[in-house]
Amino acid sequence: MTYITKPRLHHPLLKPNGLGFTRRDYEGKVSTLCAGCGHDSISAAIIQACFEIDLPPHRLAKLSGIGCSSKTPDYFLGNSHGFNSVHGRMPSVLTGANLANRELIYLGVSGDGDSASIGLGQFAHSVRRGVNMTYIVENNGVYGLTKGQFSATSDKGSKSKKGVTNHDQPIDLVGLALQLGASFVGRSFSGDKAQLVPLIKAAIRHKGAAFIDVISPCVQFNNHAGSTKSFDYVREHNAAVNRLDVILDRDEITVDYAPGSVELVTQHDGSVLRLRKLASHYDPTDRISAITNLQEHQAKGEIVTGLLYVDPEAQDLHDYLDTVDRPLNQLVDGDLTPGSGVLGALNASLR
Amino acid sequence: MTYITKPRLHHPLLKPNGLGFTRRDYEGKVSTLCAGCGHDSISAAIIQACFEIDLPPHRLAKLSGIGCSSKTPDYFLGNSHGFNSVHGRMPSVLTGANLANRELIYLGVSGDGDSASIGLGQFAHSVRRGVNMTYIVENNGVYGLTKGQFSATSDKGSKSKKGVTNHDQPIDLVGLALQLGASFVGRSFSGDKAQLVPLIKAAIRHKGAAFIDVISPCVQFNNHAGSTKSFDYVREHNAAVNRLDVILDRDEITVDYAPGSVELVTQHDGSVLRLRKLASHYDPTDRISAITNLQEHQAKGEIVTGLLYVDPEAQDLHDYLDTVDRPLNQLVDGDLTPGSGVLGALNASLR
Amino acid sequence: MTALRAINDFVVKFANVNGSGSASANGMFAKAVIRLGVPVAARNIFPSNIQGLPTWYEVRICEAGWLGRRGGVDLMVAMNPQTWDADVASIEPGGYLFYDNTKPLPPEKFRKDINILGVPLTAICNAAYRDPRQRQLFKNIIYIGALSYLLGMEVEVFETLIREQFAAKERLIPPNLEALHMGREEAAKILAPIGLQMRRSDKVGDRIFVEGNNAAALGAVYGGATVCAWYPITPSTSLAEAFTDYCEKFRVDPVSGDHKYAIVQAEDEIASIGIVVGAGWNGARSFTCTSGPGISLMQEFVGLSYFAEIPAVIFDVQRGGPSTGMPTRTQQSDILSAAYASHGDTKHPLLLPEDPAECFEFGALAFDLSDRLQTTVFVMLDLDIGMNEWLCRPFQWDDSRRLDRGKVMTYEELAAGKEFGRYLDVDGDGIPYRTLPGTHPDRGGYFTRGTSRDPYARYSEEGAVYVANMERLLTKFETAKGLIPAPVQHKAKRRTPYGAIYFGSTSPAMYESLETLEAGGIHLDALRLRGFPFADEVFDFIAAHETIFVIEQNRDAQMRTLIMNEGGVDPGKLVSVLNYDGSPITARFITDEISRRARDSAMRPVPQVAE
Amino acid sequence: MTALRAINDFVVKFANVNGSGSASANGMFAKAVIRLGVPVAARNIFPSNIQGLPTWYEVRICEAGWLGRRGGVDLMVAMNPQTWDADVASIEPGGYLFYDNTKPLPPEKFRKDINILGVPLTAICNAAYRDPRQRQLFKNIIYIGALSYLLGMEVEVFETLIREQFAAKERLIPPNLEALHMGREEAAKILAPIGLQMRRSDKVGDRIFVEGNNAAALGAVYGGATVCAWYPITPSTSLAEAFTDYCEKFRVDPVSGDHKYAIVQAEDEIASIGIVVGAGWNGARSFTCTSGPGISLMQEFVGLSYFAEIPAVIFDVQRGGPSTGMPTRTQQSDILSAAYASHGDTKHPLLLPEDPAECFEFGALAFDLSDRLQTTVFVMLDLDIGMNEWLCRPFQWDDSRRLDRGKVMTYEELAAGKEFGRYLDVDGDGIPYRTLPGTHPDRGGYFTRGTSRDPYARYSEEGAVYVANMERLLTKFETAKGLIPAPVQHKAKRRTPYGAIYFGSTSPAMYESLETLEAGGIHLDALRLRGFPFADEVFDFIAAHETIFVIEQNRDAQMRTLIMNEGGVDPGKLVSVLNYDGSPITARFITDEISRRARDSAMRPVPQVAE
Ligand SMILES: Cc1ncc(C[n+]2csc(CCOP(=O)(O)OP(=O)(O)O)c2C)c(N)n1
Ligand SMILES: Cc1ncc(C[n+]2csc(CCOP(=O)(O)OP(=O)(O)O)c2C)c(N)n1
Ligand code: SF4
Ligand code: SF4
Ligand SMILES: [Mg+2]
Ligand SMILES: [Mg+2]
Repeated sequence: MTYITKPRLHHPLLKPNGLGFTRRDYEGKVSTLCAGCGHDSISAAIIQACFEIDLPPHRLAKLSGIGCSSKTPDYFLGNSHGFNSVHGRMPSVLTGANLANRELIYLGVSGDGDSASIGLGQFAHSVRRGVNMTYIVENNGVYGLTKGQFSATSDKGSKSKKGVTNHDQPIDLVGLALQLGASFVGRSFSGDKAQLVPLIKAAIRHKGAAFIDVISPCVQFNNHAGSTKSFDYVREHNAAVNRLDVILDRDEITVDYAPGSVELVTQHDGSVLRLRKLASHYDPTDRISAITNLQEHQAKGEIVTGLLYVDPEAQDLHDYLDTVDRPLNQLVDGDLTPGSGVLGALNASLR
Repeated sequence: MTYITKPRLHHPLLKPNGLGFTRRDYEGKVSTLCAGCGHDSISAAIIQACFEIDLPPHRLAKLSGIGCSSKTPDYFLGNSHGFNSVHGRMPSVLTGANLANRELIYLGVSGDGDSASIGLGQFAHSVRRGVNMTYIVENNGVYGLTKGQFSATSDKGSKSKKGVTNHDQPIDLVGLALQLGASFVGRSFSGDKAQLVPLIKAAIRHKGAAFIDVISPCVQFNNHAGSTKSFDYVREHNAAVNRLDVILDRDEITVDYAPGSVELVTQHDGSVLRLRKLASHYDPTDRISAITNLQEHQAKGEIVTGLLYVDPEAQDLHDYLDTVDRPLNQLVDGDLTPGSGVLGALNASLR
Repeated sequence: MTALRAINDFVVKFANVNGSGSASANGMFAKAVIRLGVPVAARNIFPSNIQGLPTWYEVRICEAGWLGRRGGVDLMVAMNPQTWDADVASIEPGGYLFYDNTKPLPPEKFRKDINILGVPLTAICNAAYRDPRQRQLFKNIIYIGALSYLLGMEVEVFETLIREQFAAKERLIPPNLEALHMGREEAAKILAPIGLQMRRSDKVGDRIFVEGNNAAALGAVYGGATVCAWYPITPSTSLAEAFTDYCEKFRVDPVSGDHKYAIVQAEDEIASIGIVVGAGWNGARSFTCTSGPGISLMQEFVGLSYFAEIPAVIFDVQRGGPSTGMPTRTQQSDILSAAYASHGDTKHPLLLPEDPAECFEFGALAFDLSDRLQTTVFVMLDLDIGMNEWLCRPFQWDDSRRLDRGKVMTYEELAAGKEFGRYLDVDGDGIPYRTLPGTHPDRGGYFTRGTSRDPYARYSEEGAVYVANMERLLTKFETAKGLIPAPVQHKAKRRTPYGAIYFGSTSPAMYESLETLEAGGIHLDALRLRGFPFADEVFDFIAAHETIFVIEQNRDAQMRTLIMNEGGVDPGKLVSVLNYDGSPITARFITDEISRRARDSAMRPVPQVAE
Repeated sequence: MTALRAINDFVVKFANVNGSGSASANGMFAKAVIRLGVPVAARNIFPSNIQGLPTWYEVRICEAGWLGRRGGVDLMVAMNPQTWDADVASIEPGGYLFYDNTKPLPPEKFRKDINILGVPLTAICNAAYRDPRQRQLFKNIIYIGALSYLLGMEVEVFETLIREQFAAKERLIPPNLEALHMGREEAAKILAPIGLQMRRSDKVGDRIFVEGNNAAALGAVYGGATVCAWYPITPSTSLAEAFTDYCEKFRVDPVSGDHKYAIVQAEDEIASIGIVVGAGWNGARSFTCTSGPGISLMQEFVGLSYFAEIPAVIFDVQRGGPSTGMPTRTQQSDILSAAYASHGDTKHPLLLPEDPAECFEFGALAFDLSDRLQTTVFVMLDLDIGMNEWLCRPFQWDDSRRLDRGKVMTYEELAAGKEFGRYLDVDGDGIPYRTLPGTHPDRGGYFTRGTSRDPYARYSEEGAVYVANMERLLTKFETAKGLIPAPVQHKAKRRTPYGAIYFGSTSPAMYESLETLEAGGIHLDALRLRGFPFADEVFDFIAAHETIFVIEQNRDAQMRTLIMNEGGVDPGKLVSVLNYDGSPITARFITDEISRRARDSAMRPVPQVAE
């Protein structure tokens, strides 16, 4: 068992953020995952990100499916409402929650089995609808909770702990998200907090469907040689395209940067994404080249990470549906019930 | 009602093929679809293709989901077994049928609602498993049988017959099939028999997961101005990358072709695909550039058609599973039941 | 040969080809009957297909007001060559056959014992119109015109209907009026009014003519539904479409154009119910509508809603099952899969509307109940109620009525330190309080799951904790009994040991049958179920009778199963009367079945006693 | 303070931390008991989690041969600090507490009325090993060694077990033997053998110790299953994994290495059952295994299998429902959702194995039945049978037995012009002939669909055609009654008006309870259900008794519902005894429940009469 609340994990615990919350206020129950599980590091990164962007904890709703990964929302943001729904269906539940109250922030946490196997359809359709959410897949290439079977993201040729080889083509959720029109797509590694935390911050501040694939090794069942989701393998094949900082408001930007080296993207809500290029000429606002780049590196067995694509102008499902600003769950009788007045004419039209 | 069997539709009806079958032998029941429905043209193309490759009709099994498109297997190959299963689940049923008897040819017929909406997950997973099949989606961008709602392949911004605009990102099954590792990917148009028939022939002769997206206008609900799946729209935006001929065995090839203009691809079973390039430098054996090319034309609102990708060396699910050559449904007691002999040792090991 | 003679009491059946545009013309005919003050029951029989296959429209004209199917045909309007033989065969002796005699038909195509009414419709159209589509469309109006003459119906009624129908497309009014009169005049030239005649009456009153799906959709609007997630499936599609139309009418801010609703056509039924559950969890009233196959796919989520206690509403417009079954036929065969939906031990409330008026009322009520009970509530329609226009009492709404949001703890209560345990039974009714996400910074937050947890929503694998929770859910279900609409009893004129239990679209046929049986000396007390769980009245009624006929439109007597199982009723007392061939049950069928059994069991009317 | 004394009749419970590797050591302990010729019942109680949470292993040692849970603990091996207090509290007065006393614990952590057995396990390990993982693993063997001494168990038995277990990894044998002896010697230094002792006996006979999932998987191999499509879910996962192992052992061609089977881990349960249905349609014997949530998701396909008549086998290893419920606890709560799976009117055969031996037999039989009946057959296991090793009679197979492929028309029959109608009831048993794809060039081809069609598989929307088909399906279900394993009756020593009906994993507890009740003067005839639809014997048995107790492991008495509904049984006669807290039912519970009711209803043993 690892204790996310272990003091030494994050210091200084008591320094408050802009809202006066300390990092402790963003923590949750004690994790019951295996010691060293990548998922716990992602929970810690979420806590860190929410703390840094001064998020009122209760204004975020956590939704998940079923799996070790899907258990994690219980281990962060303990004052937020959470919903550990059914296997593979978090995207639809999140979509419904989002429709009911557009003012909250929706964080979907899922696993590779939950999203790429049973949940592939819902993953795809929630993304193409432009649901305003941060969708994180804690991707370990196996079914952890059911003890280590291959999931749909296991690479072809990779070996299970028992030595069985996987023959199915892998599903790359990042590639799909790009094709399906996600307006924010990133990939990271549970072992790289410096890269992961800003990605989560940016995703939360993004308007539209934000997807982050986080490779998160399963120390129990998929961290052996022959696995392409082990700590070692990911470290060796990690090809980061950029380094991201999130600046909450424009004015904070003082220095100018050498042209080309840095790109600034201003999101809908005014937050600025400062991107230091690592792969030269990588343009995270060009969807097609993002797709091509991804395919090319994949062919070389490399794992592309970083902020891969962002459309700062994106719209969301509520824009498409023209829903009122007031959350639907706060509309009252007067807003909803036409009353007896209109029934006379209506009845007449039916005679 | 259109009668596929209308004599004038295909002449000469009585000329037999290599097996002595006439085209009539490949026909089915009278279609009950709307007059002019694109789907009926696809049925006619399937009949034509099977006739031309001398297919013994009963050696092919037809599987489908639910929809106008999924009804069509009743309208061709009347002597073949057919299975009109449940909505969106044809891929799993086909996979099972294929496992039971690897010797037959499996033709899956589906609609865009059937495969891209409810069936997206099964479509994706059957493709990534490399099931040896020809998977045809009769894509009209609407739910025909339920009277014209948008399907997941309806383009963003396209208008319904009632004038409603679609806001969701479209799902391009061709793009997904390419990403998911389909070893044969093509797109065509129900109105272009010359292009469609050879594609179907090649797909049937292909070993592995062969996918063909056929734009097939719904004259009842999606053939109006504002639709991107209407006959007019498709004709205007059709960007064919090549023209295909299928030569059943190598020796038939006599002439040599001017280098570059024509590409010859020999499939696993010896059939040769002769490709006349229409888009210069289009290489149908390069998956990544196929993906890029597709995305670029899509961005321009063009519909890329032709044989978009083929891997002639592809393996199929049975190869991965090392299944015996003899169909599983023909194994007898002796093959299957270990008998009492081995139980002594087994029981002993459990004491 | 005798010719049937009747005034305001006969059945006209239209046989057409699907997609030929006959529907609106036939509908106009039914509406004309209503405008003449005569009750009408009209039903579509259509194929699972878009164009080219046979469809029928059966219009029962009945001054006495019986709205069930009568069975039999007095006047057949035979417009479909494919089904000619069967259509002609179905006419009652002495009945009438109306057809297009442009092409002469051989004598063996007719019957000696019926009256033949030939009008050269095609010839008339070809002479009048050039465009084939026009020829087809106006042909329908022309035969309506001809019928109006033959049946002695006031032409003004049709003229008004045409003007109303094309109010939006003015230019279409003259040609339609023209076609109408053309039909009347041509018929008058060659035929005389027949033995079936219509007279203006006053038996309709203020009733409206509307589809149950449309009424249920309006109910959802009045019930405060703001989120609708659905997936097309016959016969439920028109419910979501009607909800869309009503929302555009009543829920769009006139100034800003903002929508006070969100409708999502999901990718399938699992996503539909998932969206509904997510919205319900977050405090919006939400629903989906579907039919059998969707109910099968929604099982897992319904179980989650039961166990995690999340409000949801499902309109199940039942069709012929199992599997794809008969998508365009009616049945009441999802009772068990709805009431006991999902694996494990579960029970769910059902509402059972008998007509569109109740579809509206229960459609609204369902949302109060699901919020109050924090669980899925099913509204069980069927194709007959849902997709046919029924004559029923007008929509009414009491403006003093308030939406019941159930037990939702507010910011104020939380701030005041009121104790919150998501699954704590504070009131003894088995219903705990819930909070909505985002309510309070550090109170009332909880983690929802479908796995076992304690009253404070903390994960637990303790057997005792699990059992206590499951027992509380039974207490909650007991509470539900008091909230579900009570059954309606119809007492026989005489004291009788016999009872009948029925529900839903069976009502009109049942009412008619009860009267016929009574006339035949068979007296039955009748009880109409309006929901599940069953109120005690249901079991009192059963206890008060020796034999109870349970009338259902399914094969396996599913409602009988539910009654036996929930009430510990001796199956021996419950005699099934089952119609499940996909066409709506008729009074004739019920009457025959009960009379037959009456004879067998020597069931006698009990001599009247002073009570 | 008294110390419990018993020979070959006591309960040892191990409290460990999940993932600490204790499972194999504890298993070795149970196996040692068996090697000593003493019957054992061992059950894991584990969390829905991979590492760090509490798990228990309960070993009932019982010379008398009762294999149900007894309840209570005589010797607690307390290795988990998290659960110390509850574990200590659960020990019977006079019982024993074995623990690691390396770190001293305050006196209030103990009880006065139990015997404390402290061994400094950690200290011993730290002294002996450096590597932490080793320390952890060998600690388990060390406490087994200590126990073997305390309980007077022959060390040779353990030595042999260690040699067998590590036969593959020879080098591990010496260190394990070392650890074993270390434990014995250290214990001997500080403690004396306790009041609970083991003596070699001969009560095990040729029985084997195996998990039901493993046995069912072997049954599937013997039953000729060639296609398995599955999706991981506790507690069914190990069934698919065992099938894989057995196929690698028995179905791989030694020469070519070809596999005479195909196993696909599908993307979900809908795909799993879809693959099974596709394979069944094409003539391969295929199955899936799942648990509650999967059963909910498979509803639509099961309805298709029922209506289109396609063979399929589903092993449902039941767990605590509803929803995610208690994934690692046992229940019999999917009875209704399996028997009546899917919307519309449907019924499906169920097989109800009582132990691993029957899991093997029914696992094989299910495939003959599904081919013969052309429908889905459910084999209903539960977590208790499926994931625990049970002592049961050895696997047996009659080599003269042939797989029954049911009615499949051959090429020869078709060529000979034998009439073929896919849904034609030629034999009057309701079972039609089918053909397999590719059989004959121009005969026997047909189009399968879930929509209504005529006996020749031609699409039809005719009500009469639909009804005839649905009636035939009922005839087929009647035929099934004769094929399902008959119930097994256990007559009381005396004539009695009382009966008991039970099934599945309840058996061992039931047998024990019957004897206890009898000793207490309460006589019951008992009937064990082995399948559904119910044979007439079931209803004869009910008719022959006044009151029948129905013992189930679910809340809503689902089997009772099935019995009432299918047999028209008066619910008043069926008294429910329900255990559903997730832990296997105990003889004590059954005995108490029945005795209590016996007292209430003044249920008396009937004086013996000459029969
Ligand atoms: C409908 C359903 N099917 C199967 C399961 C069993 N199950 C629980 S978690 C899981 C897979 C989890 O894998 P993943 O999403 O990758 O999460 P991880 O444990 O690897 O983090 C499965 C199959 C279930 N709970 N529900
Ligand atoms: C589980 C389920 N949901 C919904 C339906 C209703 N339904 C029948 S066909 C169809 C859509 C068909 O669309 P598509 O696959 O595009 O076929 P098309 O008719 O356009 O050729 C739907 C939603 C169904 N039969 N089953
Ligand atoms: S099993 Fe794997 S994924 Fe699950 S908690 Fe352990 S390490 Fe993490
Ligand atoms: S509705 Fe559309 S898809 Fe269906 S048959 Fe008619 S034209 Fe074809
Ligand atoms: Mg995983
Ligand atoms: Mg379509």
